[in-house]
Amino acid sequence: MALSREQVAMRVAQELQDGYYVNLGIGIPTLVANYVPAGIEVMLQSENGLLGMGPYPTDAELDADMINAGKETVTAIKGAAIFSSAESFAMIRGGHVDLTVLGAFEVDQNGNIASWMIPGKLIKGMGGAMDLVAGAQNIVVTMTHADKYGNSKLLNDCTLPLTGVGCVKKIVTDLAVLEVRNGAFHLLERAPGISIEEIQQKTAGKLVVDGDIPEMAFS
Amino acid sequence: MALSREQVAMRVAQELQDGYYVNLGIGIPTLVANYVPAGIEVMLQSENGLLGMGPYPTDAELDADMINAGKETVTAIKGAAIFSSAESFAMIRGGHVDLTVLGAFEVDQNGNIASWMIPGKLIKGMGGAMDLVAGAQNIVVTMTHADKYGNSKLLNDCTLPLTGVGCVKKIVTDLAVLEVRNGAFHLLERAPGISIEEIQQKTAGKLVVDGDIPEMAFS
Amino acid sequence: MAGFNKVVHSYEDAMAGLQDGMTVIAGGFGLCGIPEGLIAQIKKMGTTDLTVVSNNCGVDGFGLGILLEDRQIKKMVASYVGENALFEKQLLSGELEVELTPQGTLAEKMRAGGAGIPAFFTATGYGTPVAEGKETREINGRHYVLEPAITGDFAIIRAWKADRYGNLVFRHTSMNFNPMAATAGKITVVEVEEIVEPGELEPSQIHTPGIYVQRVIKGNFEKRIERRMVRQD
Amino acid sequence: MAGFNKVVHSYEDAMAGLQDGMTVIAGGFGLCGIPEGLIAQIKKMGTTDLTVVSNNCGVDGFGLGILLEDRQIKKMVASYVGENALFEKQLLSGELEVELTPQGTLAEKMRAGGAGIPAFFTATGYGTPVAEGKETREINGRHYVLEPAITGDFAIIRAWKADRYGNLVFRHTSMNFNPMAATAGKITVVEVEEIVEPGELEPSQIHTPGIYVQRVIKGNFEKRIERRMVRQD
Repeated sequence: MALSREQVAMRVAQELQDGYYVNLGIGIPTLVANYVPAGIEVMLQSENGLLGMGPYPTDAELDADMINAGKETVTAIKGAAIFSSAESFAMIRGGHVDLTVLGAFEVDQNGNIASWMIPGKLIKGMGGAMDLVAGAQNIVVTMTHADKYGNSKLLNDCTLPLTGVGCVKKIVTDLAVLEVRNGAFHLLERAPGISIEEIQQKTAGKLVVDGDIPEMAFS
Repeated sequence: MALSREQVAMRVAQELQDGYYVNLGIGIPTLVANYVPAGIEVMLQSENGLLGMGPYPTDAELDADMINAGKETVTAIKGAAIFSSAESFAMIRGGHVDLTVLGAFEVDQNGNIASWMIPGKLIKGMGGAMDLVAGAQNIVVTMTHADKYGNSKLLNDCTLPLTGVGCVKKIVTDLAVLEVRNGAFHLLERAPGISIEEIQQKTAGKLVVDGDIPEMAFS
Repeated sequence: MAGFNKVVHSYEDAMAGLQDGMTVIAGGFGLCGIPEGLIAQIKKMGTTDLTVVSNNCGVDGFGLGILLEDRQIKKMVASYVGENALFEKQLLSGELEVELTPQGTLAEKMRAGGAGIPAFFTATGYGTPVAEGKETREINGRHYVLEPAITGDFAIIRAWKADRYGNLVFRHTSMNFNPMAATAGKITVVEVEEIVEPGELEPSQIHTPGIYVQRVIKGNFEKRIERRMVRQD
Repeated sequence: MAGFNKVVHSYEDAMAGLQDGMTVIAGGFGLCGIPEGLIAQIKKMGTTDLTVVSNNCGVDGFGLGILLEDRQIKKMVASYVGENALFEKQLLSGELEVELTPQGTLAEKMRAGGAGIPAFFTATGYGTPVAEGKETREINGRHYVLEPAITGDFAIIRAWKADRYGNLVFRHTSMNFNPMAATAGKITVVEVEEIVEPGELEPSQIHTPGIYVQRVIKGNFEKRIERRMVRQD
């Protein structure tokens, strides 16, 4: 069965390593913070200028001057640092953030990503997404494998305006985990009960299925 | 009579205006701080990262972590700010410093300055001088009008490697105050008792003498 | 002392000299760290044809959003403008021009403007609509876009504490774009929560040295929260 | 927690991995704010053919100057090297290469290296020997030189206080080049006067966020004064 949003977040959380600095985008990526594996510690970077983002505040802790990149009120952990937007993106652009997790409208087999603009609809802007995909050491994209009409979001070539070029390394969808390499999507894992055929059918871009493809494990 | 070093500094101090941020180079420029006119206040910038440089410390105040750009121990005034070298030169390069006073080996009639290197002698390096002459809103050069052999330091074209191009606005020598404008040195003031003829004779570059040239006033 | 006493006592004095057609750089991220009173003063002045550079354009009825009501903004340079309906309406009707700029590039363009760096290369936006019409270059095997600096006739920012020299300290994440905006204005006006005596701010802990600041005014802030999230503990 | 405990307990561990031919960026201005123990460790290791990037090269017998004694430095990138005789001797004999870089350009090159900006334009050095062989460009009527960023295999810096996450605070003007150097090293090693618990440093008052720092060691510093000047009061 296709994964729930929480399960996608749980699977992404398995990509975390001890000591990682991680930037989590809005939506499913935000949920990843709830599933950090036991025994490892990661530091969350919020691009408005906070390294060491903590949970939402209690009513007593609520402070309008303490927000995250989603403009939500947050807290800072012990050992956090707060800095300017220029410093924040120096970190991001300079490759100091180990992992960025973000959503997307489309990804293609060359690692291009489209996530910020659908022509004809209102243009909201890219925020920090273009800097994040250009700067982080590792980019994991989370999204549904296909849209609500069944159209694949894993394409030969993105059709929407790009956010970044050749930057996506890994994709976690509700159906599969895939690695982008050598101009193809390499299938690594299937969601429990999802067949390779279904993944193949919902992947418009070039899919490489090499050997046995295990089901994702959620311990 | 030719001005003493202190008198040159006194004359340069007349260029200060209330509220100026000023960077003073090593040597005579440093002395300018002793002659800030009554009723005005300036803020001294030291390019190693100090805005609001104060006097030398007392023995009790001495601190190895508190130095100026000449690597001398100093103090900070109330209202000082301390910052990184990148921030310091952001200020300088960005044109936020109102006035830079520095020495030179040569200046030419196009406002070029040579102040950091004499080929054949040891190369010590330019330090912050190239950034200062490229960045400050106003550059005043202090130097003797001629070298010890009587050779003019105010030239048609600098002969030594340049520090900056077309940046010098005003020159205060032991003999005169001159403005650099339209490819010529415009004589503004003479040192007390110094004749226009002597200044002319010791100025190798194009000198413009327009109307009466007053003697410098030291009130 | 007069030369370094940058404190003004009215919003009229704070924004004196602002004229139609000028460029205003504003600090803030969403509604966090915005100079509420200075924005209100611009609305009151009715200045028009402004180019406003800010990460966001407030929301309907608050922050920079109020400058849309009387169509004071001609062009907006921002990274994200998805928070207000009036913005959308004016954009679609062609009354408002927008230049979308990646957030990190926007921050760096302001810093560069203040720091005398007229242009810099960044990988951000290469191969995307952001790079269209811009010079690109391959350096050590990566592709980069040349981005020009931004400066403004005015910068309006918010800080926590200031002294009369204009030295500033920001509070928590309300820092955001404020330090860079401060450096990039010909006239930088700061609205603060508290004015302290010189010497009260530890020199090495000052976020924005006073050299970047021309005017300081004490404000009162609503500090509206855009997305109030709390946990039950 | 292991992943963020960056404190090491020996200079051997602090500089582990340094190899012949590497580039080392060092913080400090003159003898102020230099990582004395890390420099001593490099001398002890005997690593050679180093490219060292630092505003100065210490003095004879102290600071980076001690790395000249056994000819460990192949090339020096600096703005001012006029303080030691051994440097002069090795330079004149051709044993040592020097790339003189204006101080502000050097600071910005380090910052750019850490910030993912591969190159930037600056007016500094236009028309001088510094611009020779470099691309120049006229932008809005002024002439600029394109300067590439600097990064290093190691950065060695000194700070006042650190926590185990590598968050740093610098003391007075010993800050100087240290924050930029910290960002520009693949492995950044910090020698500090004091290690404090996480949370003791106010988040918004941290000069260098720990993300830039890989290793922290507590040092003991001589803090030699280069030009002792005092007034009689």
